[in-house]
Amino acid sequence: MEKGIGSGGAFAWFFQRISGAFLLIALLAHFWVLHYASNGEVTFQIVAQRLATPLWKTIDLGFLVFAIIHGFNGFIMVIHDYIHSHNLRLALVSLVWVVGILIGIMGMITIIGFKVPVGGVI
Amino acid sequence: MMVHNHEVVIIGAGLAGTRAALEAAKVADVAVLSKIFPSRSHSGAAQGGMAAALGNLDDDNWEYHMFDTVKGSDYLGDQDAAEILAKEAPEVIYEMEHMGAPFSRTPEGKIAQRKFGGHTLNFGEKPALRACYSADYTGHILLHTLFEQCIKQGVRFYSEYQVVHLIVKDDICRGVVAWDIRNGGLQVFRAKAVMFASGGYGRAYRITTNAHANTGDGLDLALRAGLPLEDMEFVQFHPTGIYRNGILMTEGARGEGAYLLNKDGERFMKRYAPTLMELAPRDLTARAIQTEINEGRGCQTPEQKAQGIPGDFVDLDLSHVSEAKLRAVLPQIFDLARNFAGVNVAKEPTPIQPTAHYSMGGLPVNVDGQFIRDAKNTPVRGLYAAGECACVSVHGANRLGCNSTQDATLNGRRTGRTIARDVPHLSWEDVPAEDVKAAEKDLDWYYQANGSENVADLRTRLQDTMMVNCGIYRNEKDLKTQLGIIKELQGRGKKIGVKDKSKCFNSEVMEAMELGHLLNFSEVIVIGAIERQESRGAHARTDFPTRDDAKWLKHTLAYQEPDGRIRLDYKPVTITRFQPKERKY
Amino acid sequence: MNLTFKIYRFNPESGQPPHYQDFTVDVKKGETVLDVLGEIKAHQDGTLVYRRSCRSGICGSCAMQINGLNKLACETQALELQTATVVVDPLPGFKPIRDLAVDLEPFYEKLRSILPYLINPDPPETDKERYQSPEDFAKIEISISCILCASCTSSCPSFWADKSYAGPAALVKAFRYSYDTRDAGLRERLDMLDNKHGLWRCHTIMNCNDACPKKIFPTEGISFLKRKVVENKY
Amino acid sequence: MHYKWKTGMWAFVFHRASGLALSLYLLLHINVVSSLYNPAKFDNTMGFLGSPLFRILEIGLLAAVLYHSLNGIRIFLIDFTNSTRKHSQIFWLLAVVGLIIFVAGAYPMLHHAGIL
Repeated sequence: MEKGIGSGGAFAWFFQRISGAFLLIALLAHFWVLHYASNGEVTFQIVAQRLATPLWKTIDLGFLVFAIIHGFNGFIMVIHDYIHSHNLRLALVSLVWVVGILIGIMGMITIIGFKVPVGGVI
Repeated sequence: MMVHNHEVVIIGAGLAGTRAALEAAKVADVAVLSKIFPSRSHSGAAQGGMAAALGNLDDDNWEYHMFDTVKGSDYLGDQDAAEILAKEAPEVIYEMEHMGAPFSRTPEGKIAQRKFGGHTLNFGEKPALRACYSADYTGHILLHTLFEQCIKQGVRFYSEYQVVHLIVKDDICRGVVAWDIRNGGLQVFRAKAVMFASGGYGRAYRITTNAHANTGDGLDLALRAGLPLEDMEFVQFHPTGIYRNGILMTEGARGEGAYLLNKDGERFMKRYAPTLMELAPRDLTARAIQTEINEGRGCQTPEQKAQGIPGDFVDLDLSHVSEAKLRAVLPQIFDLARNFAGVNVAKEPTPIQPTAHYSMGGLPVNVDGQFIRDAKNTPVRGLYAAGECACVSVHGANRLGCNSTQDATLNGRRTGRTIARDVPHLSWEDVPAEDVKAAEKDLDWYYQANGSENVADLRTRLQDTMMVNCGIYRNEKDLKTQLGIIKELQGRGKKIGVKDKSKCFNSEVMEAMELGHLLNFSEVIVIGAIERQESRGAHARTDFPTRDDAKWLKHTLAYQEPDGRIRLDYKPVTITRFQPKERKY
Repeated sequence: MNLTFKIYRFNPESGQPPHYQDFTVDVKKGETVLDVLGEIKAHQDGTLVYRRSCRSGICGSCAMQINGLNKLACETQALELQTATVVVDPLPGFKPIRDLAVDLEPFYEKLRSILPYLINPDPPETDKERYQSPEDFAKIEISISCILCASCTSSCPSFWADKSYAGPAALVKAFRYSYDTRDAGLRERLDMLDNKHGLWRCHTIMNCNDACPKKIFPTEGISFLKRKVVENKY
Repeated sequence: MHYKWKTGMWAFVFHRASGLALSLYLLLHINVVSSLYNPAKFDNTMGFLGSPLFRILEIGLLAAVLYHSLNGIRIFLIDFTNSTRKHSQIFWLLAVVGLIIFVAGAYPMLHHAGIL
């Protein structure tokens, strides 16, 4: 059998399912906090309150990383399904990786770099 | 014209062809030609089992198997061949198992075995558990296992190649001319050894278990090349074909306990075979069913009942067997009965009628698979055959159930080994130009056929009349009528029209060629049947109802003279251990 | 009952593009689509091309697309389709050769690539079978009934998109041997199948399960193999 | 090609479509949230996104998330619990569950948006 780009696909397949399960739980929490525990309004104050605690920082960080990899892994699977030119596939997969990493860094900076502004959260 | 050189050319990719290819390919360059894809071969339709005296579930031994085979053959089988079959069968089964064939198992993990018609313990005492099986698709798993082994060994297949001409000159076979169905071109396959494994001729009949492809092409190719056919008048009717289309309901159903019932709900087999009942051999059972129908005890469809027409089928009843067991051991017949008879076998009986099934006759070969050209057993150099197209003759006048898968595999293996042994001593021979020209001329004839006769209509007419006049029961008057009909059809066959002129996948030309074959060898069946004035095995003459060993304990050999006339000759039967005696079950 | 059969026609020699041709046939109860095709070929148009052999659902020759689904023509009762017009197409995803016959060479190529035979370096005893319990036989029983009709592979959207994808039929065969207790080739086969054109192109779309005339449920076997690869690796 | 679409095919295509949509949403979402370094800007953006139009789009987001999650559960069951033969029943069962959650979720969202 002809081999595709990279070897295997077992990890991608397995990770997609495991991360999916994790995301489902994280998402439930996310939604709950966002729309029901908070009366539906998203203001700096509410978000900042949450992000200030180390526990939420960790949860959000995990959420971010898994969501990005899960989503972009999905993208790559679609590319493997439909794109068969070796070069084009390489280019597209690389593009997805680059965008994924950039957006991931952006998100991490936001979460990790977040400090409670001077004056504290009221 | 494209010329291929392969040391060995095998025609047909069923059990015999693929098994032989595996042996021959160990030492020689082998090509297998098949008019359909290898995995489509009709061996795959065998359902019930493959006979071998393994004794996994009872005290079986090969002598019982040999005796049953000889008795089943109505003593027309050659006993040297039957002895080889019975002795080597266990080895062949183990070999298939080692290749990976998935057999059903006994609780301790051995190959499971079931009862089959005519197979007994201790020379006829009681039914033997002798048929090794895999649910009810035994042929299918054997065929696929061998096909996969051929893939492993890198056997070269030419799929969708129809052989149109056998090249034999000076008693040496030099190869074949084949028609590439996909592209329409003729190609020469030059070979040191040619082997036929091209299957049977059930398609000469209207109600048949056989595939559309089983038109006996290989037999007719040999006949046209001036070579003989043996015992063609012996055509086996399987007792249980689905009513009206003849699709096989395995004998394994009766092996698992099915009853045969007439319209009064009576298990009528008690009047024909009190000891073995439904497990009597096929010829006897088929005649019993036909007799019930002929004497007005056949079951009726609602329409027949309403109109007061006598019924023309009987019931195969499995409703007393538990559904769980049926699902486990006979899964396929659920689908067959549902799709082709609209019946749930676990709850209601399936309407069945006898159906043309197996060709005992065929290309005469010796026990090593070498083609023999006369009553003195003179081999033709470089020509071999095995499987249903061949007549060794193991099955004589009537084959026992599940002996055919064994015959095809075992004699395929033997023939493959003979070829492997012979090939180093065979030389490349020239292909005469006139053979190639003849093949071209034949093919052109089909492409230019612009007459008014319809191929399908001629075929249907042949099949219908063969059924009526040369079926289970025969008599001189009907047979002579049939001979007249065949002559008439052969005449009309020269005036057929073929509309399709394409090179690419021209199945209309293909069907016209097949019709030519059917008409040609059907004449041999009928002439052999007219001459044989006795009843033996599958050949039941109402005007000569008894077996006549003094005059007819011999094989028929049929030749086609250059003027087209059929000439018959006879050959003695090999008798070693068992002297002919009356056949009772 | 008169039914219209709308049949896909294509002959590369005619220079015409593929098109549909309508045939009207008087269909009786009990007649299959294959019977109808035979009737059309016999009495309406001898040039109609389709493959057929056993006509009892065991050889796999007559797989084709009937009213949008892959089926064996010989097992399909024409009246049970319950449509006045029956649309008959060749198997999708393969190159048409002529009319309803398609080029199946790529299909067999996939089969050959997955080592479809028993792999066991230990020579067995010559005069007896390898033992296998009825339960172990039952595990592979459904997969051994595959007739290689190509209905499943041809119904698979992943195969339509990626012609190098092994496809359900080949994967079922890989399952059949890998789960045979007599076989020792699991690792070898899994290495082969853990591949961008192997197991991971299966997205459990389930068309193959509906198409299989033997009700094998290829996805089940494929899921087994996927889990086995993951187990072996992580 | 006009192959008949059955449950598995619809499930697959919607899963792909919702997955791709969610990936794109994720890009946007991270972009928006990254304005957290500036409280005023963040509240400004949030205010803009809190308009009824975006509230309604958000209901679409809810649908996509729900579908992708529930069908994800179905895929998980198929892959890890041999549920191939029941895939279609699972689909319809989850569809009912999904619909209930959707209504339960969409109502307060619309309510907050002042639409209901």
